[in-house]
Amino acid sequence: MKNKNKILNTALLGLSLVSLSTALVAAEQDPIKVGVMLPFSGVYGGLGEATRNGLKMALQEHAADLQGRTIEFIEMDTEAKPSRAPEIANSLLNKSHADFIIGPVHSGVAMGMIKVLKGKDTIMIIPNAGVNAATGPLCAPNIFRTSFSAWQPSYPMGKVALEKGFKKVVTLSWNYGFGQESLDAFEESFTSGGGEIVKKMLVPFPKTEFQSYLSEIGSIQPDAVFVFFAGGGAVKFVKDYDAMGLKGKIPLLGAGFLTEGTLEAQGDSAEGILTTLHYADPLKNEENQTFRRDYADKFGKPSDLYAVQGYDTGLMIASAVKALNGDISDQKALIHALENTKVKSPRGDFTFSKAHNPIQNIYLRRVENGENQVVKLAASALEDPARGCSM
Amino acid sequence: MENNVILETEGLCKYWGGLKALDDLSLAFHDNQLHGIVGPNGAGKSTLLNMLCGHYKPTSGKILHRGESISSIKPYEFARRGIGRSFQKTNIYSNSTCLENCSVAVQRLMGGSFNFFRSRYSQKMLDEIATQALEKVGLGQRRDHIASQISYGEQRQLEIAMVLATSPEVLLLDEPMAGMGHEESQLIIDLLSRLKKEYCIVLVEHDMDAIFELSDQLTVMVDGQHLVTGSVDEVRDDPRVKEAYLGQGDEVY
Amino acid sequence: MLLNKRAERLFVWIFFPLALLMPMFLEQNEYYVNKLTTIMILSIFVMSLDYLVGKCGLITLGHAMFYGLGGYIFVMIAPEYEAVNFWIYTFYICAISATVAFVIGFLVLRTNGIYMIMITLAFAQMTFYYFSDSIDFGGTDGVFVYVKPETSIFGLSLFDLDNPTHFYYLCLLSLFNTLLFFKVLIRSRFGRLVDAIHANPGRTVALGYNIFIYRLVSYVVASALGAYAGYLFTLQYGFVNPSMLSWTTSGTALVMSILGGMGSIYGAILGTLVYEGLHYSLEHLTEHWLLFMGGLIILMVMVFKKGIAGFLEDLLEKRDGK
Amino acid sequence: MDSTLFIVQLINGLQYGLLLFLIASGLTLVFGVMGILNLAHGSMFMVGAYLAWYFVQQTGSFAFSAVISAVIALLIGFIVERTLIRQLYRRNHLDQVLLTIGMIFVFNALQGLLWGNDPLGVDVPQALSASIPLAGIIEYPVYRIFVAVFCVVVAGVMYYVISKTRLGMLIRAGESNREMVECLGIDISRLYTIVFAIGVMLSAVAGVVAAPISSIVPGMGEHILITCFVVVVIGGMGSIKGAFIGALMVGLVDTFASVLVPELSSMMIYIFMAFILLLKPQGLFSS
Repeated sequence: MKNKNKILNTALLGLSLVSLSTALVAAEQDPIKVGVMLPFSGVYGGLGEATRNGLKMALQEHAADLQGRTIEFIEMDTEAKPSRAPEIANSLLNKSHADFIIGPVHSGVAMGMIKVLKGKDTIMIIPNAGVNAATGPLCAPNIFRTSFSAWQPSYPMGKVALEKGFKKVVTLSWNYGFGQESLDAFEESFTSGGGEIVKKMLVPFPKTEFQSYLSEIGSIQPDAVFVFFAGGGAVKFVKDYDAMGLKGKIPLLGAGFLTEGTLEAQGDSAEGILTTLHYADPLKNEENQTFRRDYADKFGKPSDLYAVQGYDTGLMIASAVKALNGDISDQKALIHALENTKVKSPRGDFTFSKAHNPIQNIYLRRVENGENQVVKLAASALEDPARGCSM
Repeated sequence: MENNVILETEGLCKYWGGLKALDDLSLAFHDNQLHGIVGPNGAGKSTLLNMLCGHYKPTSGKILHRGESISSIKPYEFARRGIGRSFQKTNIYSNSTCLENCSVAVQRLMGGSFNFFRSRYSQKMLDEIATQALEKVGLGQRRDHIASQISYGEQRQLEIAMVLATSPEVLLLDEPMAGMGHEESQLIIDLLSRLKKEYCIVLVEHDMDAIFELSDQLTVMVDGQHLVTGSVDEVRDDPRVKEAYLGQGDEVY
Repeated sequence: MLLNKRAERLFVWIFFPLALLMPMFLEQNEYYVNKLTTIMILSIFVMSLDYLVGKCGLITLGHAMFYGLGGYIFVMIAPEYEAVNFWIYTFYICAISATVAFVIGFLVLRTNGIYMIMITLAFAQMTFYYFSDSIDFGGTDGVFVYVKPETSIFGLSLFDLDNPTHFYYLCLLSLFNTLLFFKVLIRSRFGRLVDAIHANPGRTVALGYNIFIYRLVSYVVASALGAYAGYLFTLQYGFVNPSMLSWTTSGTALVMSILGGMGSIYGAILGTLVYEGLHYSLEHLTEHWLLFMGGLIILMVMVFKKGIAGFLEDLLEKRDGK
Repeated sequence: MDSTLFIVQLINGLQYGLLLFLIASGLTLVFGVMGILNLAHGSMFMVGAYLAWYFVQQTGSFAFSAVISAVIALLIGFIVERTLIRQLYRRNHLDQVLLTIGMIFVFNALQGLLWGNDPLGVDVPQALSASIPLAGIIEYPVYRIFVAVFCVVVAGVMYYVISKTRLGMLIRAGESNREMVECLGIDISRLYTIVFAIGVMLSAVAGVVAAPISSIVPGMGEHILITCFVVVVIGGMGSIKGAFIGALMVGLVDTFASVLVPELSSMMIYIFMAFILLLKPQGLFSS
C-alpha cells in the first residue's frame, strides 16, 4: 500500500516536472543544472529521499523566480560511501558541468566532495552533513551549508542542562567525527558554566549493542546523560535506555537528531526526552505550517527536518537566481547573491555567516505524544564560531 | 657385499584415536635393494609409507636416515634428504607437459626458485636433466604431451620419473602398478628391476607376482603389526604368512 | 613467449594503444579521464588480487586492507604541507606494506580454504575499525592529502600529479608495468613453483619444496602492489577514507576478478572495465541498480564461470579450429 | 568495576552471546553439513527482522508474526537451495563467496524496494514488556531474559535433534562423509535442502526475536554477519558446540572490552580471534 503510494507520487512528481519544463520551453537559455549527490539506498536512503523531495518542491514553488530558466536535475546515489564521493563529485563537475551541486547527508562523503569541489567553478550546497570542518578549516567561497555545523545544535544544550540544575553529566556518542564534535560542543558550554562531565563514552560506529554502556551509566548515576545518536542507533538507544530502567530516573538529553525521524519506531520510550535543534516539526510559524501541509499533499507522507533542509536549499538557489535576473554565469556575483540571501525557512528566517553556515535559532524541544514540542528558544540567531576558517 | 642401511624405523607407532594403525615397527631399508611390503588391506602399509616420507608424524618411535633421527623434521625436508615418493592415486600436475612435471622436480636442485625474472624456459641444463628422467622411465617421446592426455600407465611412469628427477636415494613407491593391465605392469616391473640397482626402493604393492619377482627383502604386515621379514623364499614358506592370508581370505596368491 | 594466449595478445595490443590515445579524445572532458584513471588504479588492485586468488589459489577476503593501508601509510609518514618525492614514497609504502603483509601472511597462511577467507577478513576488519575509530586519521570522515608529491627523478620531472592527464598516464604506466611484472613473474622459475603449488600442493611438498615460503612471498608481493594501487587512489583525489578498507571493497574486487577471468591477470583489466561500466550504466538507468547488479553477479557465477578472458579464449580457439 | 556492575555486565555479555549463537548456529550448521559458506546468512537475519516488523504492523501479534516469518524464511531457504545453492556443491569456496555476495545485493535491493530505508522498530510484546530490578537503579528487561532463555532452548533442541534423532544422525553422517550417506540409500540432496532451509530459518528467527531489541535498518545483516564469522571461526567451522562456546566468548569479550578498553573495543573481538587461531588454527572444536 505504502509502496503504491510512493510509486504514484514519484510518477506525479515526474509529471508535474514535465509540465513545468514544457511551460517554460520558450525560454532560450540553457537550463540551470543542479547536481544532486545524496544517498538513495542503504541506511541513509530515507534522508536522501526527503532532502531531494524538499529541494524539488522549493524549486517548483518558486519556478517564477527563476526568470524563465528551467532546472535540470542530475541525481547520483552516493550510497553513503565516502570512497566513491570524489568520483561522483567529479562527474557532476566535469561531465555534467553542474551549476549547483547539492549534497551530501554523510560527513565522510562531504569531505570527499569538498576535496574535489573546493574552489571550482560550481556552487556546493550541503543540505545536511554537519562536519564542523566544512565551514571551518575547509571553508571556501563556493561552499555553502543550509543545515548546521555539528557545534550548533549541541552547544545550547550545555546552558539548558545548567539551568535545569544538572551538575554531573555523562556524555555518550558513536565514535565518529560528528558525534565527537557534538559532545565537544556540549562540553564547551556545560563546563564553562561550572558543570562537570563525569564520563565520556564513545561507542564504535555503527555498533548498536548498548547494554554495557547503559549498565555503567546506571552504576555511575549522573544527574543527566547527553547523547548524540541518529537514525537506527537513536531508535535502539532510546528503547534500550527505557528497557534498562534508566528513563524517568536519569534525564536524557540529546542533540535533536536523537528524536528526528525516529519517534514512531521509538514509541513511548522517547517521551520526555529533551533535545536541541534548529527545527521542530510543530513550529508555529506560517512558513512551516504551509510547508508541512503542501509537502504532505504532494508526497503523501509527513515532512521532516531533512525535507526542510532540502527545501531551504531550493529556496536559496531560487532567490539567488532571482537576484541575478537569471544570469548565474558570473561566479563571484552568484556567491555574493547567495551570501546575502535571507532564507524564509520553515525553521524561521536565517542568514549566512562569513563561513557560509546558517545563523539560525536553536530550539529546545521535548518529546510529548510522539512529537517534538517546542519548549522554548534555546539560542537565538546562533552563529557557528567557524574555527579555522580564514575567509 | 652387505649394503648400507639408508633408512630405519625403530619401534614406530601410529595411533588414530584408539585405533592402532601401526604398532611397534622396526625395519631397516638397504641401499641398492628393493624392499617389498605386503599385507592385507588395513595392514598399515600406506600408513608406514606416509610416515617414511614425513606426511604423518609418528605417535611414538623413530625414523632414522643414515643413523640420524628425522622424525620431527618438516615433510618437505624428507624430500630434500633424498627420500622421494610416489602416491597410491596418481598425483601429477595434470595440466602441464611431462617435461614441465619433471622440471618442477629438477628445479629444486638446480636452484633459482626465487628468481622472479629469468624465464623458466631459458636453461638448457634443467631441460636435459628433466628429459633424462623421462627417458629413464621410457617416456622420452611423451616429453611435450600434456600429462592428463597420456595413458594411465604412462602417468604412473611419469610419477616415478618425477621422483627420479629429484635425484633421490630412497624411492617410496605406493602401489605403482595399481589399476594397470598386464603389459603395462610388465613395463613397470622392468623399470623397477633396473632402478633397484641404483636406489633404495620401498615398494608397497598388491600384485604378488610382481613383488615376489622384484623384492630383495620382503616384509609382511598384518593389522598394523610386523609379521615377518626375510627373502622372498623365506617369506613364502613361512607358515604364519599362510595363516594370515588364509585367515583373511581376501588375498590369494 | 610472454603472452601465450591469442586473446591475451589481442587484448594487450588493442587496450594499451587505445588507452594511450584516449586523453586526446577526452581532453575537453576531465571527467572521463578521471574515471578511466580510477578504473586503471582499480585494475592494478584487482590484478594483484587475481594473482593471489587465481594464480596462487590463496582466496582472501581481506585484500582491501592493503588498498587502504597504501593510502593511510602515506598519510602517516608524509609531512602534511610539503611535497615529497613520489618515487621515494612509492618505495616506502611498498616496503612498509610488504612488512605488514609478511607478518600477517605468517599467521594467515598457516590456514587454508575457508579459514583463510575468514582470517583475512578478520584482519581487514581489524584495520578497518582501527582507522574508523582513530581520531588522528579522521575516523570515519577520513583525511585529506593537501599537497601531492612531485615526481622528479634526478631533477627530471615527468608527471605533474595535479594535472589529470598526467596522472592518467602515470596510472597507465603503472598498470602496464604491473601487467608486465606479473607476466614475467609467472614465466619465471618462481612462477613455475607458483603454478605447481596451485595445481598440486601435496605433490610439491613431496618434491621437497617448502610451499609456505613461496606462498608467503606471493602474498607479500601482491599485498605491496595492492597498497601501491591504494596509494595511487589516494593521490588521485587527495582523500583517504576507512571505507577503502571495508570488506565490500574486497568483495567487489573479487567479483571484478572473476568477471574478468580468474587467474588470467589481464582479465583483471577487463573485469574492472566491465564491472565499472555496468555499475555506471545501471546506476544511470535505475534507482534499483543494486538489484540488477546482484542478479548479474549470480548469473555470472552460474553460467559464466571462466569470465570474459575465458570466453574470449574459447571464442578465438573455436575460430582457429574452423 | 564493583562486583554488582561486574555481574550486570556478565549478564549483558552472556545474553548478547546467546543471541549471537542463535544467528551463528545456522551458518555453522550449513557449513558443517554441506560445506557451503553462506555470506547471505546475515541478509536472512535482516529479512527476519523486517518480516517481523511487517506482520506485527499487519496483525499486531508478535507470536503470530514470529511463526509466519519463520515459515516464510523456511520457504525462502527451500527455494534458494533448490535454484541456486544446489549448483555449488561441486564448486570451490570462491564461487560460493561470489554467489552469496550477489545474493546480499539482491536482498538489500529488495528490502529497499519493499520496506524503504527508514529505521523501523518493533514493540516488545506486551506480556514481556516489564523490567525487573537488578541492582541500584538498573532494571533488566524481561524480554532480554526471554531472548536468552529462548536461545538456550534452541541450543538444547539442536543438541537433542543432532545427537538423538534420525535427522541428526544423517546430519552427523553428512558432515563426515557424503558418500556414506548416499550409500545408506538416503537422498542427500533432500537432506541438504532441509538443512539449508533450517539454517536460513534459524537466522531469520534470530532476526525476529532480535527485532524488538534492535533497530531495523538497511545493512543490519552485514554487520552481524561479520561478528558471526568471528564466532564460528573461534568455535571451529561446522561445530555447533563450538558456535555455542564461541558465541558466549565473543559476547563476553565484546561487553567487557567496551567497558575496560573502550579505545580498542571494536577491534577486540578480532584480536581475540587472531589469538585463538594462533593457538588453534582450525578453531576450538573443529572436526
